[in-house]
Amino acid sequence: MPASAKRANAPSAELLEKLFRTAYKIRVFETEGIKLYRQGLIRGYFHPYLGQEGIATGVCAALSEGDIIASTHRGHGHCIAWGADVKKMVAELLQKESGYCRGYGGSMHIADISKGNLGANGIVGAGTPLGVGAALANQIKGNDAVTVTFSSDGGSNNGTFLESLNLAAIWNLSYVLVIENNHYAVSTRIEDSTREPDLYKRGLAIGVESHQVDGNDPLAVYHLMRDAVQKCREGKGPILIEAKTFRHMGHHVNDPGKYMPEKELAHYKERDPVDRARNALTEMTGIDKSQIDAIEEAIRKEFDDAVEFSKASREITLAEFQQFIDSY
Amino acid sequence: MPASAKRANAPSAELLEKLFRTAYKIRVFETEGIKLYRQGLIRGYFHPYLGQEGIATGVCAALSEGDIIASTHRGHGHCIAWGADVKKMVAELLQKESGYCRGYGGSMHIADISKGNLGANGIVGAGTPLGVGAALANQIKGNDAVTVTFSSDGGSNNGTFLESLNLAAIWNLSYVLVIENNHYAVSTRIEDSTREPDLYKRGLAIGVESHQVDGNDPLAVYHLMRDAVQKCREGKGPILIEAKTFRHMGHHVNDPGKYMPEKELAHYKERDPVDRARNALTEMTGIDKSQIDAIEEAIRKEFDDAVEFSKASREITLAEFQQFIDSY
Amino acid sequence: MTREIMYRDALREAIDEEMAANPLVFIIGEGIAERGGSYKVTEGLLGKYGPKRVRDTPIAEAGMIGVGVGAAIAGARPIVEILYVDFAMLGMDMLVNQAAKFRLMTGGNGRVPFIMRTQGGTGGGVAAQHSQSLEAMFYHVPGLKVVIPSQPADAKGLLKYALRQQDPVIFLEHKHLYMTKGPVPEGELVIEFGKADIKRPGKDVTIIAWSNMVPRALEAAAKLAEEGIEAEVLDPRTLVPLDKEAILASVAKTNRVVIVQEAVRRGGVASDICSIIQEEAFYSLDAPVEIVAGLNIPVPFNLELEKASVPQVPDIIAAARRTLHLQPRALAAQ
Amino acid sequence: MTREIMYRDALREAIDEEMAANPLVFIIGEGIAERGGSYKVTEGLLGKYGPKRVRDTPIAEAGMIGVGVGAAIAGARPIVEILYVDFAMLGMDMLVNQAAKFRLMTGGNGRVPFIMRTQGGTGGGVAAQHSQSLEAMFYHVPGLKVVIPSQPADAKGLLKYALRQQDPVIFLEHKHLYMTKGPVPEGELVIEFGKADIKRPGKDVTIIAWSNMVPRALEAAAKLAEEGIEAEVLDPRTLVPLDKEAILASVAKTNRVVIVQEAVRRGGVASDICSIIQEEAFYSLDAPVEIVAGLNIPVPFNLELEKASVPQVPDIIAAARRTLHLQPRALAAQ
Ligand SMILES: Cc1ncc(C[n+]2csc(CCOP(=O)(O)OP(=O)(O)O)c2C)c(N)n1
Ligand SMILES: Cc1ncc(C[n+]2csc(CCOP(=O)(O)OP(=O)(O)O)c2C)c(N)n1
Ligand SMILES: [Mg+2]
Ligand SMILES: [Mg+2]
Repeated sequence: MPASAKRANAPSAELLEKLFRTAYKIRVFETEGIKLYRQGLIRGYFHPYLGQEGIATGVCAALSEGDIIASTHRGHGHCIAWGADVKKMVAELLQKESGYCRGYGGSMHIADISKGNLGANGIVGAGTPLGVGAALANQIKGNDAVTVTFSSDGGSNNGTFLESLNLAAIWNLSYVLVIENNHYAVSTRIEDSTREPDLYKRGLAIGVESHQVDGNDPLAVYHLMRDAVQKCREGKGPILIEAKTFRHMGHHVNDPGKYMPEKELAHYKERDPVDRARNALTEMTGIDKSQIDAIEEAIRKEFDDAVEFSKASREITLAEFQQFIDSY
Repeated sequence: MPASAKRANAPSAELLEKLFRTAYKIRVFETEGIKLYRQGLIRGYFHPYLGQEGIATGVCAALSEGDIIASTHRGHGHCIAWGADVKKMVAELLQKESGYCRGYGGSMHIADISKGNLGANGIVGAGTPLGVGAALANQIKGNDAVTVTFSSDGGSNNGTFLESLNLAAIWNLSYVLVIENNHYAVSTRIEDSTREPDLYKRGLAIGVESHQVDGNDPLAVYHLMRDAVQKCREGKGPILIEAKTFRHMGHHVNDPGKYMPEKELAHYKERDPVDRARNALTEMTGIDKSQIDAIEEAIRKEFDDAVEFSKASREITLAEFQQFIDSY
Repeated sequence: MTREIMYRDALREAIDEEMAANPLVFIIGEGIAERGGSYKVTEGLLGKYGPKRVRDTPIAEAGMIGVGVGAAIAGARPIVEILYVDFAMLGMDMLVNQAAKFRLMTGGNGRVPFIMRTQGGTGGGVAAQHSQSLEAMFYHVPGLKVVIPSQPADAKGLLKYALRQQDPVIFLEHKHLYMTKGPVPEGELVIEFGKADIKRPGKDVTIIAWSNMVPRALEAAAKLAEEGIEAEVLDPRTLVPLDKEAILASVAKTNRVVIVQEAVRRGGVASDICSIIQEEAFYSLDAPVEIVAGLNIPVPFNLELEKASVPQVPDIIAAARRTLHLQPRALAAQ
Repeated sequence: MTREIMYRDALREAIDEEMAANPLVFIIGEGIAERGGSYKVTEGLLGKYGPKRVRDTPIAEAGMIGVGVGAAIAGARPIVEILYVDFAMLGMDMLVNQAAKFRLMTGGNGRVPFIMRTQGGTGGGVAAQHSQSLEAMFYHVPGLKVVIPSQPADAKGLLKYALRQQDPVIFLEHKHLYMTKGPVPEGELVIEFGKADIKRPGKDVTIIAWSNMVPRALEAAAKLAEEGIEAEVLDPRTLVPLDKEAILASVAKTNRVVIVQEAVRRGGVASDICSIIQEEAFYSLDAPVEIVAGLNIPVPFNLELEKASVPQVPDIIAAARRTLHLQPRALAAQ
């Protein structure tokens, strides 16, 4: 059943604004973050979420406090959508003590356990078993929390996809696996990685309720996810959601992404998830342009403040590091 | 399309006799092997193939010289069906120098590379990637050999099932994965291991032509396999075959198998693959009982000779072992 | 009061007591629920704690370990039983790249109170893929604790401690030890990590051994005593953290060391302990540290060869005699 | 004639020449075909040898390694490229339980001419899951050859040899070395396994180093020479087989040893080499063997901490001076 058929009621203005704020915040974070990278302020890997904002935005809007997320190497968007403090994110990218991981983790490892964000991951596919495990922990605890793993088309080729989703199924865990199918693993096309590019079918094969959605439509993602969350809380999990999307640029900051066909890229850019969130907000609520501008301005300022904060922060000292080692 | 619909012609007397000989030889090997085990002549693990003979028998009858098989921890049947020398098998079980692996391997590792038997395996599921690799080697070599992995219901829960079958698919390898679904992994029911006990669906999900067959019907297995082999040789591989079957006893020699429901066991015993091979031979060719007796007698004698041969064989010396170590 | 109970029963007591005390403790594994586990460690727990906390799994080691790690990160206390340590190789990514690194990667905010229980070692012709001793694999990974008890009381006390601390633990049992008996005090028994135990005191030579090599070292020590050689048998009990102080104290007393491991010689934990001793006690050694170890070869099926490939009592005795210059150095097993 | 070429080009030459000579050689990996590999080692090979022999794979390390092992068993000559050695943990079962054991389990009848090429080491803030040096993991597994070249010529000659021998090879490159240059003779260059290379002769102290620690050891040796200390820098080039004779010969000459590894101290290969030296050259050592190694912690993202967690030139110099009793022993990094 398509997600739309299940929409019980029209989206509230509050929700629409939330979706737009989130999507825009991710957009700003990545766009500005890349500039910091190019200035040499950020080192190591930086995988932008540009173009995929609709997914994290829609998914997280359907979650509640106490729920848990696990993420990928392309994790900034999930982190922001889950309500992270941008200050601590930027500080982490700048390897500062005030960062989420005190500068020990970096882009690929930002996590906030206390808030139920198990973190980004440098191992493609690893978030799936970890997320299933978190869902299992919640079942053991006896609460009704939902755990979501954001995964990728590439991640669904890691064998633990089968192994752990199957465990989630036989144990009826309150778990949603969101596969962000952006059609590429670095430069390798999904069609070259599998004969069946509709990845949700892999869930069906092991008896998991599985859906597909336009990942560039934050509202569609939200509605599908809302239903999934409800089913999970009713003990009808796990659920798999494949969200089709496309990157707006190369795999990481230094990948020009020449292998991405221009026409296809243009097709997806026309369906820009941030624009769609903005349009949905303006069209459905009649909010005026100045209000939108104010929202955008506030978000940009939040990022600028975060950069300032981060630059002013110190790094971990060698003495602190030694202490950590001694306790490890 | 059910296997039967594809039968181009009635089975030849030669084929029917071959099927019976193979199935019966496996039956004798396992029944008598267990006696040797109980006498203390065999140590370590011994997983009997009793009840599953129809699968190895039907599959291997459809293969030709130059083809390759990879097997499981329950590998005696595959080995015999593939034409192994029973002498060298028994000698291996008795840890003798004249065994297939010179006593280094034992039941779980019998292999005969020179004849294209990559061997049994102590790691459940490991034969799948190894078999896919062999199929890849054949594609590199440019020959039309087919590689078959015998796997198990348990083996299809190992993540490499997904990873390697997917590789076989995107590379169109000449490969057949035969899943022997005997409904149990030791004492754990297939229904407790997955929501979807029809395992062939896992192949469909990644675009692999997949079938199901009654594994206790050697002729049905043969016909399905014959078609699969032909397709593979035409470049239309890989193919997955799920063969439903049931063990006649516990998981290994020392497992009483009390968890197996009597009624279900009786159901499968009524569909004994060795009886069915015998019946097919007698019914379809009119061969008389004395001829059957002669076949059975010869096979029993072959086994007795193998035991005698093995008992008379020596073990590897420590000096030989040291030489091996020095070269390792 | 102290009773004599089996290693496997001691393990079960530890799990049972901690499950009773802490509802977040649960256990998953192949055949551990209905069947009570291949070595009967978990027998009866399903009945007592129910299918929510005692779960059978499909054959999916990478998934089980990964799911266990995730559950630990999210605040539960999983015990994942892996039938043979050999199969833990299927889940190495989750152990090495997730469990061990999570705490560092999160700057210390994340903890992973995860336990993988498994067993290793040779035993009765189960051949190359079911006979390994792989402690060195985990020992080399910062962030993993490595626990390897040789006696029932240690098994119980260390497992209970494991279930109360915050880091991922690789808990290594031995197939030969499950049915061995030893004294275990009634009531609460918790043994902290990083405390070696002197299983037999002595002054002439220190024999460092763990897991199933401890009974062999003790047998060797008893035989050496007949010759008037008093060997001290030191069982580190946990390899990470390692009780360096206890080792160095013993070496300072005896000036001679034999290290015994069932694992293959090349790159084993014995080599590392040797390197620590030579680094920190170089000037007190009266003879080279002797390493008695498994041969550098997979374990063969043939029982005679299997036996030849791991240390036996006479090998330990000979090594001890060599450190006392009572026997010429033969080519060491390597 | 000898040219100066980059390490990555030397590797490509080896693969190219062997692919040209042997139609059974093929290579699979992530992004190695169209894109020529993350480190450009395989650039141009797709065009030259076509998609049958140069294949991109999905992200499925366990599957790739397993399929490679199977192909080798069946008589082809696969090179499986794994992007980071860290990811090899996903395929450990296939390496440890299949590739390494197959020959033994088949009584010597089966061989596995399989090569896994991968790279390790720290480099520029790629953090804990992309910075490991894991040679010790493979070193401990009998049946695996471990090759770890530090210079372009070694990389080429050893890879060519690897492609002609019969056993599974773990071929470990280093992310920092790909763009370093060195002399490589034109024409055929094959270097047998098990032959150490003296990268700089000396008589006062032996510095054993491999991979990216070789350039650092050479830099340290150059600085030590300014103080009048002549350090001999020995690069084993292959850890399995290990050229024990060359090591012992150097130790016999210098009586002092420093072993340098980027891998973490605990349970590393350095410990094992140390144990061999103390076992076989105990009486010729004038000072404890010094091990300079990575800290026992996952590698942090922060660049200063990353740098602090692996050996730097001054650490090597200090250790060498300690062996000559020119500097007091500080607490070693462990
Ligand atoms: C297990 C593993 N293999 C390889 C890599 C290297 N790598 C990092 S990202 C990436 C591509 C990932 O593609 P996909 O999973 O589709 O995610 P996307 O980048 O498209 O978000 C690869 C191959 C890795 N990090 N982990
Ligand atoms: C990776 C792995 N995990 C666990 C085991 C222990 N084990 C041996 S056979 C077996 C059950 C196998 O069941 P299945 O795969 O269905 O094959 P069957 O025995 O039914 O033929 C188990 C769990 C193993 N050998 N390998
Ligand atoms: Mg992708
Ligand atoms: Mg089964």
